[in-house]
Amino acid sequence: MSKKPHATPMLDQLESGPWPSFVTGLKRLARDKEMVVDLLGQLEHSYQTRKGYWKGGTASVIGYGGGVIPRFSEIADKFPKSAEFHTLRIMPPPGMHYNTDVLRKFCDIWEQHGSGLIALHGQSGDIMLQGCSTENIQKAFDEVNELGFDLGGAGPAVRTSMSCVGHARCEHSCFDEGRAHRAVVNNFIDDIHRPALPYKFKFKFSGCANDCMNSIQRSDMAVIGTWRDDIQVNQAEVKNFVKARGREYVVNNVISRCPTRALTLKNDDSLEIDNRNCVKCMHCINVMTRALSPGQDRGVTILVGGKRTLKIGDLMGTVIVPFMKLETDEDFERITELGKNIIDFWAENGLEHERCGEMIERIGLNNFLEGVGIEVDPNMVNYPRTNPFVRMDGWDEEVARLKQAKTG
Amino acid sequence: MSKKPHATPMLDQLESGPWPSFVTGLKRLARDKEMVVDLLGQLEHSYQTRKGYWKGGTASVIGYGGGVIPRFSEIADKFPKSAEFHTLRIMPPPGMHYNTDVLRKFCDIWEQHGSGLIALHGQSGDIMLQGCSTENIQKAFDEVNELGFDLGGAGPAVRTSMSCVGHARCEHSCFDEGRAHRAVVNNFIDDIHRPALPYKFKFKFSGCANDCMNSIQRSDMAVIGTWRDDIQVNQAEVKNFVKARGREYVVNNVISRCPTRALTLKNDDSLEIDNRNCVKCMHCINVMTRALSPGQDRGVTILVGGKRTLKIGDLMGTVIVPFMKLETDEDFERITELGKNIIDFWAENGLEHERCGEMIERIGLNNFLEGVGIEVDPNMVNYPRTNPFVRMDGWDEEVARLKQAKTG
Amino acid sequence: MTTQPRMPIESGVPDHFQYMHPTLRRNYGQWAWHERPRPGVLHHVSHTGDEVWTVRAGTQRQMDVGTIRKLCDIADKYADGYVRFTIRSNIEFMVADENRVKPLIAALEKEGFPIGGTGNSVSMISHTQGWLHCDIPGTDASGVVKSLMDELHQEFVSEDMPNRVKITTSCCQINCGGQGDIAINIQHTKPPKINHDLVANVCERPSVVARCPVAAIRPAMVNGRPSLEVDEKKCVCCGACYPPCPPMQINDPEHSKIAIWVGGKNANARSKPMFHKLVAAGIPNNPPRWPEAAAIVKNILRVYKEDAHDWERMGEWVERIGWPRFFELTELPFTKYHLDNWRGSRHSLNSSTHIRF
Amino acid sequence: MTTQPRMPIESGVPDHFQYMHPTLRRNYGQWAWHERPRPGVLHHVSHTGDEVWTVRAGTQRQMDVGTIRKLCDIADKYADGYVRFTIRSNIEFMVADENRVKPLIAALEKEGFPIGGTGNSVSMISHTQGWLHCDIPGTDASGVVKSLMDELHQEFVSEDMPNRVKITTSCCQINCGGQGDIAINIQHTKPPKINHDLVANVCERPSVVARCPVAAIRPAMVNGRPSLEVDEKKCVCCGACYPPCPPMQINDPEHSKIAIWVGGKNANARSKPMFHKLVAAGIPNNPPRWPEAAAIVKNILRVYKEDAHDWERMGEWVERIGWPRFFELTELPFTKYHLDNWRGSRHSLNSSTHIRF
Ligand code: SRM
Ligand code: SRM
Ligand code: SRM
Ligand code: SRM
Ligand code: SF4
Ligand code: SF4
Ligand code: SF4
Ligand code: SF4
Ligand code: SF4
Ligand code: SF4
Ligand code: SF4
Ligand code: SF4
Repeated sequence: MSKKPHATPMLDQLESGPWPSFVTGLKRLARDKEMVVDLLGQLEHSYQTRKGYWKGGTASVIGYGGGVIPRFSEIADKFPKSAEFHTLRIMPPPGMHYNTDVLRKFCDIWEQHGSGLIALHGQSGDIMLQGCSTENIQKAFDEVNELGFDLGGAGPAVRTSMSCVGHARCEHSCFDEGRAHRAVVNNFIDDIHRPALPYKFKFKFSGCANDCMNSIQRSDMAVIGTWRDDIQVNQAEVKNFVKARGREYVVNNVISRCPTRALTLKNDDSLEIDNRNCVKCMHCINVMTRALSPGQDRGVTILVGGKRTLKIGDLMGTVIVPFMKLETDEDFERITELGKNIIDFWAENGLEHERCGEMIERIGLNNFLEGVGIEVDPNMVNYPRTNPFVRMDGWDEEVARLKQAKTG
Repeated sequence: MSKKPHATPMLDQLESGPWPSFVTGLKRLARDKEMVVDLLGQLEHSYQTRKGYWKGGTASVIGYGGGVIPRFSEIADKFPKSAEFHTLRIMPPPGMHYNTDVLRKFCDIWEQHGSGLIALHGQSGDIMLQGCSTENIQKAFDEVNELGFDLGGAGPAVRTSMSCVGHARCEHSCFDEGRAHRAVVNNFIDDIHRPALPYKFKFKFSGCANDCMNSIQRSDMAVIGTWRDDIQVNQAEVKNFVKARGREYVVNNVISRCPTRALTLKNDDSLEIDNRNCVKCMHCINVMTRALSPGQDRGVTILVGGKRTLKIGDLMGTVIVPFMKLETDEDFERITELGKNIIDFWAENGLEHERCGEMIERIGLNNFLEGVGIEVDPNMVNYPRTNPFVRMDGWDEEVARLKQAKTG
Repeated sequence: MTTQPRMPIESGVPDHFQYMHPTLRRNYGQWAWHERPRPGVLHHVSHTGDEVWTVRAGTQRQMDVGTIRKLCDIADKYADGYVRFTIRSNIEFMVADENRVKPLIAALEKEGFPIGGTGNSVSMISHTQGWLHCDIPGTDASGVVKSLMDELHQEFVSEDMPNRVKITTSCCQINCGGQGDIAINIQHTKPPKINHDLVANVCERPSVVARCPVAAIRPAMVNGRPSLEVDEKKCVCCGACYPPCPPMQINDPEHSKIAIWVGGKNANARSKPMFHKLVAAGIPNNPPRWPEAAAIVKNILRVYKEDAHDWERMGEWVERIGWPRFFELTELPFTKYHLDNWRGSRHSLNSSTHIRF
Repeated sequence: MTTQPRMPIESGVPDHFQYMHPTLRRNYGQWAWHERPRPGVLHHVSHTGDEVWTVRAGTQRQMDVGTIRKLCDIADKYADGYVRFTIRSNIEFMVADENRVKPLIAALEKEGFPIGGTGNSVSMISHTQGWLHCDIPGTDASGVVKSLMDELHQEFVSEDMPNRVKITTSCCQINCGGQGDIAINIQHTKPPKINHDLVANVCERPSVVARCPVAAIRPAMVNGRPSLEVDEKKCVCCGACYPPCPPMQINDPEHSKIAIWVGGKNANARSKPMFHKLVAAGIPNNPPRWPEAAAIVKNILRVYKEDAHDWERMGEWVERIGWPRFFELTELPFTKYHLDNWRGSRHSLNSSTHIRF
């Protein structure tokens, strides 16, 4: 039998309503967890005073430098049992698949060593085991680790990654997201567990341009599926679709929505695609999923430098590899190699607390590309420079060099 | 009989070919103008050495501070007769209309006092009387002035302005460009003739969004015709057009080229326009000039801050007045007033050699608008801010103030 | 004698196949097409001929073990004992037999898990930590999301928006929440109040100074002790100085407001990805249910639903009708704060005559 | 006794009606529609029923009085004694009777004035001063224009481009020439060589320092005399320091090259106005006929003519097919110099997966 609950008039109001209530869940835990009783007390206090009362500190597990988010209460005097409320970030499997057996084991471990509060998942993809005393961190981790899971990233480290459901359950998937996710990230294990980079670095993997992982805007290196050849068309299914929805619907919702006007609906209800001008945006395939699918010569586009707001404003990633195959072992080694070059160059040239994208902004894309050994490509830009403020006396040499490179 | 011509082997090559040759013209003048003989000599020398040999200096007319571009040769020793080769900038009538009588008088004046070389026109619109000795400047000006013409701008002054043919010969014209041009510019006569501004300031007037005067990109204050009501449609002419060109042509060249998809070609070959979404781009009217014309509630959109490359790169003007009528005397006073407020604010706040647009870039559009007493309007932006880096503690007061302003 | 401490097994990202529903595993990379028989249900068909039905349900993300076990019980009984989670903390149950969909849905609804979040619905709001766990929050996250999802329950369980609606929240201006069709974020409106007594002990002054985007912070001696000083004219109240230096109190019960942003888009479908734009600010940070913020969000959704074309994401819809019309239709005031004055903001200015009247 | 000097009559911009063709004056603001019976001829019809035919002819802009008088003779004989000039230095003759068009054209052609520049032609290149008159030119203007228009004569007298083509030139990086579908501009490639002996006398050092966009100039003592110094690593060779300080020799017979830009657009028709983009550089400044620059311009025009749709301005065409294809079709090399690194250049980067293969 646990400690007597604090009065939580404001939080109580969050128990009503159709959406599952985290408050109800916390109260359930509070029945036999004093830590949660006081957590609810502190949270109610935050609601009453409109302020947060956690501070950071240090907490970790033997052998690792990161992966635990330490939380100490600033009002432990009022709520002693939740004085420590640390979080373990655990890396999920690609696509966040689980069987109930492993989930139950997580529950058991966390019921025993922690508060019993688990987030599935954090915005970076971690299983967040939230609410742990300093002394229990090691025990909890050891059991989770024995279960086959490992800590995720925190601090200036390579971070936990996310990949979409993709190959596992999506017809749009243009590469094996799960394999890429594991091949790349598991190659940086040391940079995940021992934070020593200028700042955080995130990989995200989306199987197609729908970018269900928000990789362009939320990761330092976004790997997104695409194709180089023609969209696969099943004209019979096209006709069925047109019959079912009517020509007007198809024109208004497919034909005229193509960003490059690459689609024509022929008089015989067949679809003509100007594949040279298709920019692989996925829209027509999204709408006519039975009739259309990505081409067969598939691979990925890679963008670098995405992040959110801090310091200079949100940044989207920039295309640095318009297309690369991702099928053979060599392909997967190559993409890992690329990630390594980028992180190494950034580790050497990034300022403290400067994201890769901020560094590129500061030194210029050219210098970054040179640093990681990639040739410029017109696909990296929306349009070439509009101002003459550049010193071009290297023009002839550069053009000669490029000719060289092309011819062999 | 004039001085013996210099050998001009390179320039001679510019006498052949179908396009009228300025070299042939210069040679014609050289027959009885020693100044032009040496000008050709210096120009040939420039062609041979790929360098220019003019330097600035001072030259002007009594009572004015500007309007003359002084040119002194750096190689007067070689070419003494063109040691001085000044240019008088003369403001043309709006639309650059002339009768032969006045043109012949210009020729006579310039033949007598200058080189006989006239540019019609300079990129800012001036009649450029090019090639004058220092001593003849006054004589030439006096005669031109008596003819009813005045010097244009040079240096940190209000500059000569341009307005399109518009009302005089164009069905697209949405306001009286000539009247606006004269009303506004002649109000700044003093700022034209006595350069005392931070830098140059240019007005340009285009009768519609086709902007035949390049006003958005080449003037500090662009006045462009537009309308607020519905496009005028002559459905009979629409049908004729469709009959003549065919539906496919109309769809591909009109309907699908509307930037906001505001056009629909009905089955009966009539045209439907979603005027609420029309952005007055002029395209459909341009293509179907007999069937369509601008609405009847006409006026102007005003953009401020356009200029070319120096220092921070090309700037386009920004909309600061989405719409204003320009019909009554009061309207014309109002636009002149606006020009005055802008120039005054810029004269006070602009740095030396800083264009109005560069100042706006430096202080921010908000401060500029406040300075000239204009309320912000969503039509001034393509989209609102995408970052949170702004101090907003004045929000409530601002919203209250705007409500006030609206309700009166 | 001491026992060796256990060293971690650096196993990294675990193999996903071991936890994957057998039908998904068998058809990995083989899927052909899909349809949505009803809101909350996806039907995927494989080139092998296999089929799978996915039932998606909303969760509170911040789950007690009891809730997770309840979901496991349902999975064991109705869905072969496998589940997966989406990037928006929705849970998905997979079944290979269409007839098993109904009972599964019934069981989930019985336990209070809403079925939906698919297709053109308003899916679960992606949320962050807030007062529950973060060390720098201006507001709560779980509570904001819970109260909003209560309001948007109908929009979650049905699919009658023009396109998917992806809402995000962030409890401070660092914005751990993503870009969204609608984003509900903290917006500080006053410079940090500095607790000078603590600075010397707690803060690495040079790195705090370096953190400020507008160089508004300078080292200073305050009553004889080394501290920091903020140029309040320059300060844009971003809060970047707070994490490295907690004595720079940016959070304020009164002045940490909520701002609402519209038109963010991550997908490359049709249009390129877009950032969300500021539409409303100065909204009170009002627990436990933030009614003022909720009202604005619902109003925006109403207008979007009425006016947008099929497949138009919120940002694409506004681009078609133009921002002036957006403010007109939503009756939100357009203020000087909406004019961007940050780096590169010139690109946001209208340098054309393209205007709708 | 001294005579009073004559003081100017500050008459400003003269009244245009006095010089306007009577038919234009009578129908001022009354025009209803127009058509183009043939290249170089416009036929405007007024609501009053009046009609006017305009014949447009090319000139060299830099005209000797002889040429102007010749044009006046033609105007007197064939066109009621009125003319007007366009922003591109083309001359226009107006006649109120269709039968007077042919003889007028014949007379102009006889005197060597090309008829055209209307509709979808390549109109006269808007040019600047160059070696003929300017004090800071890197090349000539009249010569560049003359040699290019000789090459483009056919494109001027016919209307078979997809849309109007507006070409501009600028003889230094100040760019008095406008934005253009194609712009042919000087591009300096080396920092200024400073003539230190002259600086002290000729230059106001502070204002020169202030003129530099990248703060590459600093005051310095050079062999005992006050002069200026340029940080060559920073210098972007823009030439802005040269006008205020001629001893900062930016012009160089060898290193002042020509660059070609594509896709500038001033009109708001369809798309909003656009800036032109760099496509080729390092082109020799090669008088008297600049063949290398001419060849590139003609090649670009050829590809545009073959590939663009009707009504697509050059920049719109490239936006539709994408810049990578433009470089592919024109066989111009894409280099690191094409990547913008100036302020706000981030907007020029491709932050999407939209790619054509
Ligand atoms: C837990 C989580 C929010 C959540 O509830 O889901 C989170 C929580 C915090 N984030 Fe975050 N971020 C979380 C995902 C993100 C994301 C989303 C993503 O990864 O896709 C972003 C935007 C993408 C990006 O990386 O830019 C994000 C951008 C930040 C930033 C700003 C980084 C920037 O350069 O702009 C910070 C500030 C910093 O790191 O200095 C930050 C910092 C923090 C800190 C560590 C606050 C601090 O500096 O002390 C928060 C700890 C909260 C706590 O007590 O647990 N968090 N943070 C997410 C991580 C859970 C997980 O591991 O799965
Ligand atoms: C003559 C003319 C070119 C031509 O042959 O047509 C010209 C010639 C000069 N321009 Fe220009 N500009 C001329 C139209 C323009 C235009 C076009 C326009 O007005 O629409 C522009 C671009 C628009 C603009 O204003 O930005 C233009 C932008 C400049 C600039 C750059 C201004 C800037 O802020 O970027 C300068 C440099 C300066 O003023 O310091 C400049 C400076 C000059 C100077 C005075 C060079 C100098 O600083 O000594 C040139 C004198 C040449 C000469 O010897 O006559 N000129 N100049 C044009 C004026 C003739 C006339 O009065 O009609
Ligand atoms: C399960 C999930 C991936 C995962 O591994 O977790 C997923 C799954 C699918 N997405 Fe997604 N998307 C998922 C998050 C996203 C996100 C990211 C997010 O939610 O923040 C985006 C980007 C949103 C944005 O642009 O900000 C996203 C943008 C899309 C799009 C593009 C929509 C558009 O037109 O802009 C499609 C295409 C479509 O709608 O057919 C898509 C399509 C799909 C399809 C239909 C793909 C397929 O054939 O299976 C999947 C079923 C979706 C459905 O709900 O009908 N998915 N999808 C994610 C479910 C999130 C949720 O629970 O709501
Ligand atoms: C005479 C002139 C105005 C003047 O007062 O001098 C003029 C006159 C006309 N323009 Fe223009 N434009 C004139 C310079 C321009 C310019 C500026 C320039 O040349 O640098 C532009 C902007 C070009 C740009 O975007 O950079 C210009 C963009 C247009 C457009 C928009 C074209 C487009 O689709 O982008 C139209 C509409 C059209 O083509 O029907 C237009 C249409 C017209 C019409 C058809 C208007 C009318 O109904 O009379 C006039 C006959 C044009 C013709 O040649 O067929 N005019 N027009 C100028 C002739 C210049 C020349 O000699 O070549
Ligand atoms: S990103 Fe593409 S492949 Fe991945 S789940 Fe989304 S739609 Fe499918
Ligand atoms: S994928 Fe996108 S770009 Fe390609 S054809 Fe379909 S809609 Fe057009
Ligand atoms: S700007 Fe418009 S009104 Fe003026 S001439 Fe050009 S088309 Fe006619
Ligand atoms: S004027 Fe332009 S925007 Fe308006 S309907 Fe015509 S094409 Fe569309
Ligand atoms: S948004 Fe800010 S307050 Fe919320 S979790 Fe992220 S860092 Fe913490
Ligand atoms: S809140 Fe932001 S802007 Fe203000 S001082 Fe801190 S870091 Fe600088
Ligand atoms: S472009 Fe340069 S060189 Fe040519 S006229 Fe203008 S200022 Fe002189
Ligand atoms: S050329 Fe331009 S960048 Fe170089 S020093 Fe002169 S002003 Fe500065």
